[in-house]
Amino acid sequence: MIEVTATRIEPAELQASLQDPGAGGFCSFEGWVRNVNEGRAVERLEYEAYEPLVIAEGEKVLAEALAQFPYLEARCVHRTGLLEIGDLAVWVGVAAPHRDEAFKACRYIIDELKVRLPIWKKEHYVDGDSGWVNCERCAEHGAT
Amino acid sequence: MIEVTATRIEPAELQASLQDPGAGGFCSFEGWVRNVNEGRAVERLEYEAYEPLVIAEGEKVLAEALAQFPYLEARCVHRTGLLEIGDLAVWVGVAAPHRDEAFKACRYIIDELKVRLPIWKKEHYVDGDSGWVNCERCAEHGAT
Amino acid sequence: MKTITVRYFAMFREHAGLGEETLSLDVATAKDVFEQTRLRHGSREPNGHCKVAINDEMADWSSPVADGDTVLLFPPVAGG
Amino acid sequence: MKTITVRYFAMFREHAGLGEETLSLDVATAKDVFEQTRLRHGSREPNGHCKVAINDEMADWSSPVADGDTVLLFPPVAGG
Repeated sequence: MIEVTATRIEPAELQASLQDPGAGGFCSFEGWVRNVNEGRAVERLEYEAYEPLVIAEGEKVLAEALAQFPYLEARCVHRTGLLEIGDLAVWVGVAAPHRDEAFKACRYIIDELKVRLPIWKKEHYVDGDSGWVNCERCAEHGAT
Repeated sequence: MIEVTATRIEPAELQASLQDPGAGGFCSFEGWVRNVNEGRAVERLEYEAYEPLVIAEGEKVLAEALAQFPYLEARCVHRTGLLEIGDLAVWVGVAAPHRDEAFKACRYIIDELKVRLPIWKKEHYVDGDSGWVNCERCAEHGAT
Repeated sequence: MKTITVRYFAMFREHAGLGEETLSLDVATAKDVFEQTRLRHGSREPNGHCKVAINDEMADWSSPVADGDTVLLFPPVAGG
Repeated sequence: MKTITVRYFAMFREHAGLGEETLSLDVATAKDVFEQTRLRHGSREPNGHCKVAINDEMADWSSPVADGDTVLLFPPVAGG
């Protein structure tokens, strides 16, 4: 199950929903807003998401993870809107019979989500400048 | 930092203590008491730990992880005493600049803790029997 | 000519100054839509970093577009 | 003869019926202590699954023991 939310993510509640008596291992990943990116001091971040396709593509990713690493339950939530340093941007949790599947499924899910979901991140720098992450790189590619 | 506790582990508090403005990725692992092990229905678990060496050996493991996967903060807590199905037996959390270090350090820590720390687990089965996990195997080895 | 609704996201939307517009275009594929709206979205060419969807389904740049389709132009994604 | 305090843990403690005892033993190494307390701890021989500590420091089976040392006999560990 994958969700997009404009309000604070609550890991404790999400995690409680994954409880399963057959689960021996639980792995979670959290993406936190960092104060620096590629050498520039970051003041805050803004996330934009196109929800219908975040959900559709996210469910595909969860199904792919399940096919490879049989987990019992997995959930993912991604924030939108303005986030401050230390805020939780994305949460992925996986409960599985054993820790190996829990770690591998969790890693697969976050790795795929980052490159496949229509979510964009705008960094607001301490120096007052701002920029969409990776888009500069896209423009550079386009120019060559 | 590694701890042993006879009372309920509280992940939210532990995790909050790892917050760092330079951290972009946080990975946690939780070991939950599962209702079955090697085909036998488990009713509850009992953990015994020899705390002085759990701490000493655990700190070595954390230092080894830090040397390989530069993380910012890591904590581990292991329960002792009687645990029921679904209870949290061990918690490992790692905050790092990027997710790759967070995942790898967390995995390294739990893998090493499980085989190096003087902690023992006694399973109480639904059929009324009980046994120390792995000790039967030890005795088998001894017999051959 | 086909009537195509084009939606711009993130950097593309900011560059275009609008999120959506309906245009009459002489196009066969998603790539044609991308190229003919360059002045709007500001990206030089579709490459591996950009993505496209047609009528809320992820698509390829070579996917055909039909009269009445909605084409969503996605700049490089950066979740997490 | 050396005066050695031997501590038994988990399965070993249950088998011995006590957690600690002080014995007079003719021993040179941790392995000798393990062997001479077999009837107490119940394990047939030290193998890769069992561990030993001397005076609260992890040790090897070949580590020497001195008069007055405390030897901790650990059955196979199973944390997590």
